[in-house]
Amino acid sequence: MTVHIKCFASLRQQLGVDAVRLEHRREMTVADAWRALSAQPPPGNLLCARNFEYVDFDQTIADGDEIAFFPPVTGG
Amino acid sequence: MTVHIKCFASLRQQLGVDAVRLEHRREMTVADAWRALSAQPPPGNLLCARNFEYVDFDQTIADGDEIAFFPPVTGG
Amino acid sequence: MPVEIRPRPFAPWLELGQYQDRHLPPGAFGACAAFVGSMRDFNCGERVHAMTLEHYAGMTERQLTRLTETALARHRLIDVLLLHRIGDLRPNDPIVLVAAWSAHRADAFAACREMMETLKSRATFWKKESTRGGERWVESNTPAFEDR
Amino acid sequence: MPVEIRPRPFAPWLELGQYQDRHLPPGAFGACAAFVGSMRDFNCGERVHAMTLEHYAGMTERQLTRLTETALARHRLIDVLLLHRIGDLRPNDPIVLVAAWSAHRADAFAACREMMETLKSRATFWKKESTRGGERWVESNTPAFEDR
Repeated sequence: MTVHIKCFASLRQQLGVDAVRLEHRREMTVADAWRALSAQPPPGNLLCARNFEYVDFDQTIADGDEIAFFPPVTGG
Repeated sequence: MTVHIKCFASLRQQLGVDAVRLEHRREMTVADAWRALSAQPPPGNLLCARNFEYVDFDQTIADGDEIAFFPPVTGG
Repeated sequence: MPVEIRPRPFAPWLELGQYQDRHLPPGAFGACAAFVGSMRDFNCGERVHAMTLEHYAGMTERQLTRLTETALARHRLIDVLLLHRIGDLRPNDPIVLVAAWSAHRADAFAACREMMETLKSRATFWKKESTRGGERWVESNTPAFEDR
Repeated sequence: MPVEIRPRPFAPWLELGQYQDRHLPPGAFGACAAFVGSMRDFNCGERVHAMTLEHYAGMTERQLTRLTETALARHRLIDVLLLHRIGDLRPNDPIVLVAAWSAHRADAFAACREMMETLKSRATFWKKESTRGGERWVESNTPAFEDR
């Protein structure tokens, strides 16, 4: 299955990853997606979204999903 | 002593009094000023001010004071 | 901290923008909370086609100035602005503008809200509405937290 | 209930007034509460001379639309307006405008405040500041009720 991963803000700069396409054979969770992206454990304040909605790390990913990782938001 | 009395809004229209000058021989309170103005007991929601500050009915009036009576305020 | 009583119609958002551009130090404020009260064409179950705002000249100015001073003392504000209409109004006419500027939003929000509540409960204005059935004095303002 | 993400500077009070004149039913609203957040030239003890606002296109729009829908569902509102800047900003540039119109003030005040708090905690924007020492990402927003 194919998963689209995006990173934003400081995380994007730290990882040097803007957007990446991940091919995976088996079912995977958001946490698995993070591990595919970085060898480091996720920062304590890391947020993630699946298809533009906030989700927890144990969420299962489906084929074609867009998964995003980002630090706390600072708009407004 | 001389006391200047003013009435506002519905009270002004009910009493038919806009501004009136009261001459009084002895010390008087705000309640006395009301009695000089009307034979009726003061309405339960009546407010009064002495020299542009909210006061209670038992406040003593001094020579030259401006006393105002009015209903609840409805600005804003 | 200008406080003004206006006998003529005014454009509150325009004046707010102009005041900010002219008088606020650029870059110093991160937050502005503002409130505008306008005349509705309906109140207490009846169509209202005109309104007169009476006030106690001399006392009103003191109350308004004091409530802005209290806001400036209680919160970390950079500036406040307060305009209030008197005289003859038509539906949709602005009645009051209250604005507060601060570095962070909590102060501006709290100050704007508190100024409006104090104004509603203390400032010596009275509304007389014209309806089909004639003129009537508005008896009381809606309470702060249950005014539906 | 327009929600817009703006890549260019805008004049929030002017737009607010124009939107109200053009889209709000005259005489229907008695209250409008509004908030404007602007870029400060000072943050975390340092002079800030420029800022870049990044966002997650696609997710931001959903979050903003949802928070206005929630406000409209939770309060008796006539309309809301939400504009948010992205891109390169200079000190004093407006960042966000949130406004809520209602018959009575309690609804407008509560909705405006709630929309701002939800926006601050959920909407996918990130600030990067330029200071003398270089660029830095803002780590977190000030909390709602203790942001001094």
